[in-house]
Parts: sequence; C-alpha cells; structure tokens
Amino acid sequence: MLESLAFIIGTTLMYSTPLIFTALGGVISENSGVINIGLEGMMTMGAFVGATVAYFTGNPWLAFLAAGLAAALLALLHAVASVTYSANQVVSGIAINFLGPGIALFLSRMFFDGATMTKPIPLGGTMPRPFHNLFIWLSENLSGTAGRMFESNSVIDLIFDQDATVFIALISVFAVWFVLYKTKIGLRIRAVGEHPKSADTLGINVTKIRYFCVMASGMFAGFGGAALSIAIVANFRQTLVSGHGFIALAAMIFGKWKPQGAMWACMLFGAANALVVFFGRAASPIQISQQLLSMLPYILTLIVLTGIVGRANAPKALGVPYEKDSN
Amino acid sequence: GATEEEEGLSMAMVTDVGGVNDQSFNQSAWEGHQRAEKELGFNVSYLESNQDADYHPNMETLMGAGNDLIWGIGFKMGDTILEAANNNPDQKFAIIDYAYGDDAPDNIVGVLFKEQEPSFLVGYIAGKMTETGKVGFVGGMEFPVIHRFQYGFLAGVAHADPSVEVFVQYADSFVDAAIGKAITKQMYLDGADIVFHAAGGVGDGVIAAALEEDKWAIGVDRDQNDLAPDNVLTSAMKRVDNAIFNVAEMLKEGNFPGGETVVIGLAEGGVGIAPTSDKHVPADLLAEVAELEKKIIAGDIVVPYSEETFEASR
Amino acid sequence: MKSIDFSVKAVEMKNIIKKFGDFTANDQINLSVHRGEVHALLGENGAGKSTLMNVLYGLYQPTSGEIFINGDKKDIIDPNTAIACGIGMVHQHFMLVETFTVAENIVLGMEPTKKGLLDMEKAIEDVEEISKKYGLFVDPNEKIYNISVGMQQRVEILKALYRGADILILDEPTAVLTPQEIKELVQIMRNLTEQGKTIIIITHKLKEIKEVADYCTIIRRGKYIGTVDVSKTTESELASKMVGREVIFEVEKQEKEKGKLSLKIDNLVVKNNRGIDAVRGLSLEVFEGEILGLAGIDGNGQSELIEALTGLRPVVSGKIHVNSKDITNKTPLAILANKLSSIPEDRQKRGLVMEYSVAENMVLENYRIKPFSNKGILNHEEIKAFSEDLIEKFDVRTEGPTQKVSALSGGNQQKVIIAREVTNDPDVLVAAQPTRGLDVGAIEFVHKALIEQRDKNKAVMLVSLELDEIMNISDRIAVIYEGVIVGIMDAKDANENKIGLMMAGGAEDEAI
Amino acid sequence: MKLFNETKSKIIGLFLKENLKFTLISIFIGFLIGSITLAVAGFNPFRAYAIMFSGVFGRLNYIAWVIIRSTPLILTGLSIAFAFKTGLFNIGAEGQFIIGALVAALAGYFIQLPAILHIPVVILLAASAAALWGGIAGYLKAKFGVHEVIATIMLNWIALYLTNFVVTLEAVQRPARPVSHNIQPTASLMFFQQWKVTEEGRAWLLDNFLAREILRTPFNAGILFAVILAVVVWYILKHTTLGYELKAVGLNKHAAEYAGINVQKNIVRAMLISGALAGMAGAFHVLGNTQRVAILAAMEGFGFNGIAVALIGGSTAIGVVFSALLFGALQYGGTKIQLALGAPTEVINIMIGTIVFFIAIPRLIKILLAKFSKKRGEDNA
Ligand SMILES: Nc1ncnc2c1ncn2[C@@H]1O[C@H](COP(=O)(O)OP(=O)(O)OP(=O)(O)O)[C@@H](O)[C@H]1O
Ligand SMILES: Nc1ncnc2c1ncn2[C@@H]1O[C@H](COP(=O)(O)OP(=O)(O)OP(=O)(O)O)[C@@H](O)[C@H]1O
Ligand SMILES: [Mg+2]
Ligand SMILES: [Mg+2]
Repeated sequence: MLESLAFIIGTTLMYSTPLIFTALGGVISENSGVINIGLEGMMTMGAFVGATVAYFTGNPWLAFLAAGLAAALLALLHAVASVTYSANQVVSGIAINFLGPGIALFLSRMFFDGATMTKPIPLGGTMPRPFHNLFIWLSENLSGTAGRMFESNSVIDLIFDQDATVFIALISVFAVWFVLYKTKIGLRIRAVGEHPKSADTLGINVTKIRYFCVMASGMFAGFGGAALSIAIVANFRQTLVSGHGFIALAAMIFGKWKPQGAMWACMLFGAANALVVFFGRAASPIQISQQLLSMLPYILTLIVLTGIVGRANAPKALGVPYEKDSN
Repeated sequence: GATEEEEGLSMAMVTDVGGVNDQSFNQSAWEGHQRAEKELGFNVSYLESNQDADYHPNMETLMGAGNDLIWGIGFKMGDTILEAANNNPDQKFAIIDYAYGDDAPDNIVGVLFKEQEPSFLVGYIAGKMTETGKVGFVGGMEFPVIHRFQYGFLAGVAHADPSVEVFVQYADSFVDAAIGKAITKQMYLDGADIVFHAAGGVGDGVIAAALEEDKWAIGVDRDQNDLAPDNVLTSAMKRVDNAIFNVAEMLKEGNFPGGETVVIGLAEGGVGIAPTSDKHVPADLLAEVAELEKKIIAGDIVVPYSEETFEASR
Repeated sequence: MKSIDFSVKAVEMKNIIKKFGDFTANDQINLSVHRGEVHALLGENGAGKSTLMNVLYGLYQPTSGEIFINGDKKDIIDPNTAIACGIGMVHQHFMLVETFTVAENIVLGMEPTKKGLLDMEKAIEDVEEISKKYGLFVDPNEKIYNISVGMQQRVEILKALYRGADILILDEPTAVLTPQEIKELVQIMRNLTEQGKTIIIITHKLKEIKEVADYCTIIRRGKYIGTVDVSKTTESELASKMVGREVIFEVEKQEKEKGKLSLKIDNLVVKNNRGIDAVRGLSLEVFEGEILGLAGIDGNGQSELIEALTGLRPVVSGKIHVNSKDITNKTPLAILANKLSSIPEDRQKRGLVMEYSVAENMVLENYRIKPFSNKGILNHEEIKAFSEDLIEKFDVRTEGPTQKVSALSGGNQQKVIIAREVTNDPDVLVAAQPTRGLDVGAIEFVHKALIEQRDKNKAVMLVSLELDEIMNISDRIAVIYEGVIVGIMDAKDANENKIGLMMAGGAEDEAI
Repeated sequence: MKLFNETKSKIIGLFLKENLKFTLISIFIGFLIGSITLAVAGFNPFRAYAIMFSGVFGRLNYIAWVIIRSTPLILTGLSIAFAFKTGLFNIGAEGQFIIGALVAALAGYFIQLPAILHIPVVILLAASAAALWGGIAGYLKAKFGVHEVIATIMLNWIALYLTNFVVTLEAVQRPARPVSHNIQPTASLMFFQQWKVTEEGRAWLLDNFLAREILRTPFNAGILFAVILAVVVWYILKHTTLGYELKAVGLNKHAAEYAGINVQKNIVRAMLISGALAGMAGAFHVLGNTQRVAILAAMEGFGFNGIAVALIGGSTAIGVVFSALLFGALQYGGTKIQLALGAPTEVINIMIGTIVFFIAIPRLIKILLAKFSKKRGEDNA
C-alpha cells in the first residue's frame, strides 16, 4: 500500500520534471511581460541538442548545459522579435514552434545519417541518479530495519532514487522563486512585467531585462527537453516532445504565473499520469478502458481549473511591447 | 546519375510517419530496397510521410516517377494502396503489414508477418529465464499487429512455464516515453523481471527503465540490444528488409505474386530472434529455442495471434 | 518665507526642439528656473508641456537644444542621468506598479541590498525616514492598489526624493486630487522649497498657479510664449496668453424650474471589486431639467454607484427607478432601453472601441436597431450618414467617419461619446468625469452640451472630482462620502469650503 | 451584384494594403532562408525550388493535390482567424477538427439517407459537435474565467483519446483494422467516386486526359464549401450585427459590456462558431478525402498548422484562403524535393517558421525597406 503511494509519488516526480523546467521558463519570460508560446519549439531544440551532445561526448552535464544554451539561442530570436521589434508575441512564439523542430530535425538528419532520431546515448552519458549508489550502500551496510528502509523498491528508494534532473528541477523552482521575490533583479523583472514604463523612468533597462528573461526562459525550456531526452530516455526522436511544451504552458497559466504554482500544476498533471499507469495495470482494483483512462489528466486539469475562483493574475504588461518614445 | 538511363527495374517506397531512418521497420524496409539495388540492380527511392494525409499524394508522386513497384510501409496505408491499385491497374503495389484477402486486385501484394512467432520465442525465453515468475508486456496502442506480439508472447511464456504470470499494459500511445518508463517500472515493482514491448517510441522508456532498474527488457522489430547492451535480453525481429528483397526478386524473375498475401514467418526467414541473443541467453536455452523454431516451421506448434486463437490454444 | 536663490539657475533649457516624425512638439522652447523656485508650466492640451519635461528627465532626446543644470551643461541621455543630476519627476500618468507595496515602488531601481539580496527591512526604514523628513506620510507596507490617488502621488514624490532629487517635476499633479489633497500638496510643495528643492509644476488650473507658483512659463502649440512673474499677473491674463484669445470662465446658464422626478435611487447598496460595501444605503433623486452635481473624493463609491446605475455591477439591495420604472439589476441593454445613458468615467476603457472607426463607435449602442441594421445585417450607408451628421453637429475634428477613433485627440474622442449618448435622447444622462484631462476649449464644449440637455428638460447627473466644475454648472449639489450622501444643497447656497469639508467627512455644521 | 462589386473592391483594396506588402516580403524572406538552409546542407536551392514549382504546377493532378491538402487548412485557418478577431486564441482547432472528423465518420456510416440529405445532415452534425467542443472552452472562459489557451490544449487531448476510444468500439471499428468503417457513398463529397472505378468510367477517363488527371486524386467538393464558408465568415464579420458585436467584444470587452453587449454570451458564441469551422474542416476531410477516421497515435496538426495559416493570412477571410493554398503548396511541393534531391523536408517547416516570424515583425521589414530605398536613392544621386 505504502509502496503503491510511493510509486505514484516517484512517477509523478519523474513525469513532471520536464514540464516543471519548461513551465519555469514560461514563468520567467511572462513575468517580464513577454508571452512565450514557443516553449514547445524550444523544448524540442533542447531535447535534440541534449541527446546529440550526450551521444558525442558521453557527458550528461555538458549535454544538459548545451541543451539550455541551444534553446536559449532559439529564444534569442523570440527576444529580438518581441523586445526589439515590438512583435506580436503570440505570432513570434508560433514561429518558434515551427523553427525549433524544423531546425532540430534538419540538424539531426545532418548528424545522424538522415535520421530524425539520434543514436542511443552510451552508458554513462545519461543523467546520473545522485542517491542511487548511496541507497545501495546504505541498504548493504545498515543492519535491520534501517537497512531495509533503503532497499531497492522501498518507499524511500521509490520516491528519492531519481534522475539528477528531478532534483535540479525542484531546486530550480526554489531558485526562480527566490530570484523573483527575494532579489533586486527579481523585483525589477516583475516591475518590468507589470509596468515597464515605470521601470524605465527609474533607470531600469527594460530591454535588457526582457532579453535576459526570454533567454532564460529558453534555457529552462531546453533543460526541460533535455530532461526528457537524456534522463527519462536516452535518445531523441521526432515525437519525443509531442505536446509537453503546450502542457507546460498551460501549467504555467494554471499556476498563476508563479514558480511554485507552475510546479504544483505540473505535479498535478504528473500525478494524473501516474494514476493512469497505476490504474491501468492488470492488478488494478478498477478496470477502465485505457483510452478513457488516458483522458484523465486532461479532464482532471479542466475540473480543477473551474474550481479555482477568480481569474488568474497575469502580469499587467504581458504581451504588450514596450516602446520608449510613446505614451 | 548515370544509372537513371539504365534499363533496370525501379522500386520505391512510402514511409509512414516515422521517417526512413526510424531505426525500426521503415529503416529496415529501406535497407531491403538498398539490397535490391545492390544485388538485383533496381533503381530505388523513397518518400517520407509527415502525417496520414501524405500517404496518398506520396503514392501518386511515386507513380508519376514511373516506378515498377511501389511499397507502402505500414498497415495505415492499406486503403490508400487499394484505391491506387484499383485506379491504376497497370501499376504494381505492395504493402507491409496488410492483407486484402481474396478479392485483392492482382496488381497488389500484401505482406504479413507472423509477429506472433518471434514473440513466442522471446516469450519462451522470458518464461524460462524469469527468476520471479513474473514478466511483462507493454503495448503501444491496441492494434491487431500489436495483438499478434502480445498473444504470441503470452503463448510463449505459457509454453515455457504455465505458472509464470504476465502483466499486460497498454500505453495508449506510441510516443510518450515517460509513460512507457512508468509502466515498466511499475511492472518491475510488481515483481516482473523481464518486460517485452511492442510500443514504438514508448519502448524507449521501457528500455530506459530496464537500464535504470538493471532488469531485462526485450526489444522489438529490430535488434535493440544497442539501446542498452547489458539489459536488452533479446529482440523479436521482423525482417522487413528480407520480405521486400524477396518480393523484389520475384518481380525480377517475373513471378510477382500479385493478388496474393505473402505471409512471412519463421519458415520464410522473415522473423526471428535477435542475433545478439547469445550475449545473455544461455546456450542451452537457445538450443531449446532453436528446437521450438523447428517445430513452428514444421507446423507442430501453431502460435496464437489474437485473443480468440490464444484462448482456443489453451 | 520665500527661499528662492536667484544666483543659481537650477534648470536652464535653451532652444529645445523636439520632433516626432514630421510633427514638432517643442519648437525652440526656453525655460529657466532658479533654485528654490516653484515654476509653473502652462499650456493647452497638447501644447508640449509633458514632452518638454520628458526631455528634461531624459525619457526623450531633444532634436536640438541645450540643457544646463545648476549652470553646467548636461547631456541627459536617459532617466539615470537625470536622476544623477538630481532631477526627479512625477508623471502625469502615475508610474506605479500596482501589485507592489509602497516601499517596493519607492526603492525600485535603487534597492538596498544585504549580501546581494533585497533588503526590504532597510527599504521600509528608509522610506519611513524620508517620509518623516518631508512630512509625506505613507504606509510602506500597503499595496498601491489599496491606497488613494492622493497617497499614490505622495509615493511618486517620495520616489523622487528617495533618489535625492533637488529638482522636482510635477506633471499635472492636481488633476486627480480632491480640494483637501490639493491643499496638502501645496503645503508639501512649500515644505520642499523651504528645504531648498526646486519645483516645476505643470497644471491647467490657473488658481493653483496663482497660489503656489513664483514664475510661470507659457507654451502654445509647442512654441515658447513667455515667462511671467505670477505675483504680477491675473488669472485671465494667464488664460488668454495660453489660448491666444480671451476666455470666458462663467458658463451661461438660464434659471430653470426643475420638473418631475426622473431618477430615484433608494437605499442602494453595492459592493466593490474586493467585496466590500462601497455604496452603503445611498438615496438620491434627480429631476427633469436639472443638473445634479455629485461631489466627492475619489474612491467614495462614485464609480460603483455609476456602474450600478448602468447595469455593470450588481446591486446588493435597494432600488433604482427611472421614470418610476424599476431598473435595478437590469442588464446594461435594458437600462439603455429605459432611457438612462451615461458618459463613462474612463473613455478609452468603457466608452470607445479604439480600433473601431468613428462611425462604428457612434452606433455602439444602436447598431441593433433600424435603420442601422435590419434582421442582423448592418446598413453601412445609414451608419455613415448618421455619423457624418453627428460629426458636423458636435464638431468632431476627424478626417471622416471611417477614421479610427484611436487616431483622434482626447477631446475629440470625448466628443464622439457625448454625441452618441446625447443622441440616444435619454431621459437621464449620467456624466462621469466628462472633462477629465480636457483643455479649456473642450471643457467649454462639454459643459455647454450638458446644459443643453438640462434645457431640453432632461435629468443630468454630473459626477466629478472637479469642485469648480460642479459649482459652475450644477443646479443642485450632492456630496458623497463613504458611499452615502452626506449633504444636498442648492448650488446657489454652496461654497467651496462647505463642500470641501463635507467631502472630507466633516459634518456641515462642525468645524475641525 | 452589389456584393460582387464590394468583394472586388475589397480584394483590390487588400492588394494595396501595407499588410499585404509585408506578408509578401515575409514570404520572400522565408524562401531566402529556405534556400540558405538548403545550400548549407549541400543542395542546390534553385534546383530545389524549380522542382517544387513544377511539383506543384507541373500537372493538373498536382494542383488538385494542393487544393485537397489546403481545404482543411482553409477551414482551420478560418476558425482560428475568426477567434482571433473576437479576441480569443483558439489553440483548440486541432481538437475541434478531430471531433468534427469523428462525428462525420460516424454519421456518414450509421445514417442512411439519400445523398442530397445525407451530406448536409452529416456536415451539420459534425459542425454542431465541434461547435460544442469549442463551446466548452468558451463556456469555461465565460463562466469560470478559465483561460481558453489551457482549456483548449486539454480539450485537444481529450478529443484525441475520445476518438481512439470510439473507433475501437465494436460497432465502429472495421474488423481487425485500426480505422472506422467507411462512410456510405451517399455521404461522400468526392467527385464521381463510384463512377470513376466502374468499367465505363475507366474507359471514359482513358480518353479524357484532363479529367483523368484530376479524378485520379480524391478531388472533392470540399474546396467549394471552404471558399463559400470563407465568404460567409467575411460577411459575418463585416456586415452583420453578430460580427460587429463579436469584434467589439474582442477589441474592448469593457466598452462592449458598457454598450449593452453580453460579453459572456459572445465569448461562447465566438467559440461555438470557431469550433464549428474547425469541425467542418474535419468533416470535409473525411467526406471528401479519407472516408473514415483512424486511431490517432498523435495529433495530425491540421489545427496547429491552421494557426500559421491564420497568421500568414492576416486573420482575414480572404487572406486565409490564399495562405492555406500557399501552405498546402509548400507542404506538397516539399515532398518533391525529397524525392528528387533527397533534401530534408524539414526545410519547409523552417520556411514556414521564418515567414510567420517575419510577419510578427513588420517593423523590421519597414526598417529594412527604408534602408534599401535610401541606399538606392544614394546610388542614384
Ligand atoms: N511619443 C510621441 N509620438 C508622437 N507624438 C507625440 C508623442 N508624445 C507626444 N506627442 C504629441 O506631441 C504633442 C505634445 O504632447 P504633450 O504630451 O507634451 O502635451 P501636453 O502639453 O503635456 O498636453 P496635456 O495637457 O494634454 O498633457 C501632442 O500633440 C502629442 O500628440
Ligand atoms: N500567458 C499566455 N501565454 C500564451 N497566450 C496567452 C497568454 N496570455 C494571453 N494569451 C493569449 O493572448 C490573448 C489575450 O489574453 P488576455 O489575457 O489579455 O485575455 P483575457 O483572458 O480575455 O483577459 P482578462 O484576463 O482581462 O479577462 C488571449 O487570446 C490569450 O489566449
Ligand atoms: Mg499629454
Ligand atoms: Mg501632459
């Protein structure tokens, strides 16, 4: 029983990790006032670059960073359009969603003999699990109950023996929250998202902050993609991301543009999927058609949303380009 | 190139949405074409499809390019090909994973694989090798092809040891690797130690789970041992390349089996277990498998391929 | 107690030219201000006052011209430079982040930090300290959306002072203030000059200039007209310099008997956005052929009252009758049909669809009826003819009915609304802040239009924060305070002190 | 006649508009970036474009294919453009398409009626179901303030799994196939579908090259409906009180509310109409082309591509028709360069992305144009 619960929690964490990264990206960009509907495209870019770098170098950390960097570069396009050239941010984001996968698959064909998938990442090239060896050591060296607590498939093992990305994601939530609400730059970011002109009159460089945020947004979306391609699985293929970016976008709005809110929304979604897996197994006490069960996460999200009273508070200047010489 | 002017036969294929280098049966199909090019002197080419709506126009494009034989790779192209064959009686077609039955027009060949046969063999291996008495099967979506894998596997396990329990779960997706990983981990948690998948991209998650939990996974379609050399026990292979090469050969020899359904099983060398199986499967067990193979070829064992045939066989 | 130091020119702007494309907003403007002086900047709407000040504050770059601060030539390339020169600016439209606290707004851009982290405790201390120093009391922890406009303005001033500003620019600081708040502001300005600060104030209100300013520079259509010593001039002289002609202040208005009861509000209770009662048992009657002025400080329930009257906000209890028909909690459409129209408070938010043409806006309430549409099909010709007619009648300055309203000036946008509402031929016309931000000419026009309605025997309810306006054109005046009417009087019996006191919550007969 | 004249002047007006100029320049830049990409990958871009051009216009049946491909995109594009006009972002056209297709397949198979009734009944049912699907998002937004972007993303997935569930029901699924039964011939919109495979039809087609070229494709009446619907959408937005209200709500809901327009009702109405349009895209796709629905392993992208179509078309009805044709031509032509050169078709996505990207930034184009013309001016001097 307890193990079942632990499994559901563990699966929730695994499933929601790529979403959390990506939704955090959305949080950062949108708090500075730039809509980022291009998360899906940025995530695809990150997933591809992560898998490719991991394949060629065998170094997951380098791959992870490269994924963030590549997606940030893609985000730079979005920043140029929406910050410098006052683009319609939704349109620019949609463009990113064509460009990201387009470029990623194009490059994939160049690097992998025409394939739209990468080769499997060699052993050791994927994200390590930081507690894995510790738990094994503990279970072998502690005696009695204490040892059993860390055994494979024990509650602790099921919940905590996760890819490093899971912990990085959770830390990132805290870090983004901290930056947004506890630091100078965070105050400025939020000011720019709410009232860019006010920030400008106080000598804050709106353009710089928005560039920074949009690129950070890309970086996190890239991390999200990499969390799929080098942690959950060990390769990239065309269909790997399929829709996760949009789910993260929804989670970000659902979480009312707050890092912790976005995280909970992603976890809700992850938990719903964990339940689908749990109830979908043969031994499950309830037997429902798999297709009906698959709808659960989406229906659940809709229901929860209607239950949330009041409208979500988007940053006031969200989607409005800031132009200096106008009233 | 110069070859364009040569008086060789031409053969082309339309891939399904996976693309030609999908490290799965589209790729295998293309390898079959390439072999036909090399050994039989065919001119070969392919067109990729990005969505279902591409099949028909791609087919037309290949017809326009003047090919002698056009392949559709995947059952989803079944109707498209039938229609094209009806409209163009002079054009020859063939399709993988689809059969038209008796009223097929005679310019069309359906190629079916007995996926249940290699699945039976890997099921037998799993049934023998499991230490926990539990194994798993992860399916993509509930398609007849996937059912053939599933029931062949079930029968194989039962043949090895009727007391071994098999967890069967479908992901209802061919793409969501994370779901595949979660299902597989769940199966391991429930005590399974070997999991077989027939689930496309979802299978990436299955193999990732095996790698992480250091348990066994069984690959599908091609030899997937490269994905996790220490954890992919064996694979149920489907030699689309051989099938295509064989039909091409028949075409060249003037025996194009138009109007027929070519069913390829162990006997025809179109399916089998992965050559790397000897890495992890003990030799004596492989010997048993070889025996079974012979029996299947001889018709002594008829492997079930659907729920009904499976129930009937028990 | 004047503290002007005539030896130092705190600000000197020479031959400033600022062009927006082909349009010259500032054409060779000169401005010189001594240290410790209150210098007023006067001009009609669009004269270029804000532009000039934005140039001084580094928000705009002048096309040509020179700026000297305390005698030194400065290149003010951005607000940071301006701040470094000791310039602070309170903008016409407040520059506050509504979701932030007072303290967060004040320190934004110059945040105190501790070990690299935001030090909000220090920020709050700092704010308390300067607010004590200059007598500008605020609650540092309150969110901006929770405080009054007057408070918000203090926050704006504190923002400048926190940055060590010696030269303060106040762009129309009194436009949104109550008489009491204006008095306080005047006091604050005196305090500041006593402490050696220099102030440049933009305002349309001549009375205020007379009251606080030492010198006044007048701008007309982007051109420098001159600088006058305020103590040696009169209000009407200033006015005629500003517009270039004589201005009549008094509105012509014939005596008129009021008719029968038209709008009856009975014990009305309405909640605000935060769910708190904003209108709390308010009763009021407006009769045919009168203008009832509703005076009151912003935020005492006026907005909620108007929204309830027009069907935009639910009534919790109480009744509203128009011509003895109950319109309580009816839809806006039903209320329109019952002949209550309104000129909304916020013209761009409520009154107009900015991306629609003038013609389309003219029929915003009437597009559903003949002849503008028939069975759901619009008749563009009729709409065009109708709006051409109104454009002419109301003297809307526009290229034509197909021009987008967003391209019109504020005054002309307001004319579109008034034309539309008046043409509805309502029995009751509720006009909320109808002249906010308009220049003298436009104000004259609006006032005439309202009086015309009254003379046509309509009931007009004028809700305004401008006491002068209320006193000028109302027949009766009601004062609203904390959601109830605290006094009603004939305009003849009203005076500024009396109303001002009631607006601040003091009873009629008690003096504090 | 009046309508015709107005339409004509509208079209002429459109070509004079700045927006169109920017769109054309964006398309040009898209091709430019596409050619750079191809060149970098070692393919001759001129050859590639020549192949694409002849692959699209070279034969009558190629043109027919482009039209077939563009038909659903016109409608999903219209759906999204319509929602844009009313201030809503309907990411859910994909799901509404799926629902429309599903219902069309079911009604086309189960209902027995003569063609003259069957077709309209099927279309009506499909449009209504999809309208409801879109309406859910509208209702959730109007009633609970749920952001339509989230609601429609969720509804897309629900639609997908719902289809997969329904298609696998015994009564619906073709035995042992992952598809539904084919619709009755009475519901088909394909031209001469029955006749063209009869002996007589074949014989006739053999002698009539042009007809044969077109009829070898599933050329169907969908395009006619799509164009008619584009005109209807244009007419609604331009000439009806409904359109006036919807646009007013989209542009400024506060003013609309003040003027007595029921904002909530109009949000729902807008989503109903938008959903109906996307649903009809699905219906025509089934009735005209596929004749059935299949189990979906992933979204097919008709709705998502519709977003790009709407954007390239400037969210105007006429613009959408042209941009859908461009989109269809690019996608169809893209497969030809793969066959001829082995060039990756992803270059098409890069081109489309580039076009949409530059459409987002008319300002940059303006600056580029100004520089360009200035330079020319200097050269002349
Ligand atoms: N950024 C801008 N771009 C183009 N024109 C501008 C810009 N800012 C101001 N203008 C124009 O310059 C003129 C002067 O504007 P400004 O805001 O300085 O007027 P003002 O004197 O402050 O008027 P008001 O009393 O209404 O505040 C106006 O006609 C205005 O439309
Ligand atoms: N954070 C976002 N990410 C993606 N798209 C967005 C986001 N916010 C808004 N949009 C899209 O942009 C459009 C404008 O959104 P906005 O929030 O202003 O509308 P709204 O929800 O009607 O406003 P309100 O919150 O005042 O009711 C919507 O159609 C929405 O789909
Ligand atoms: Mg101004
Ligand atoms: Mg001004």
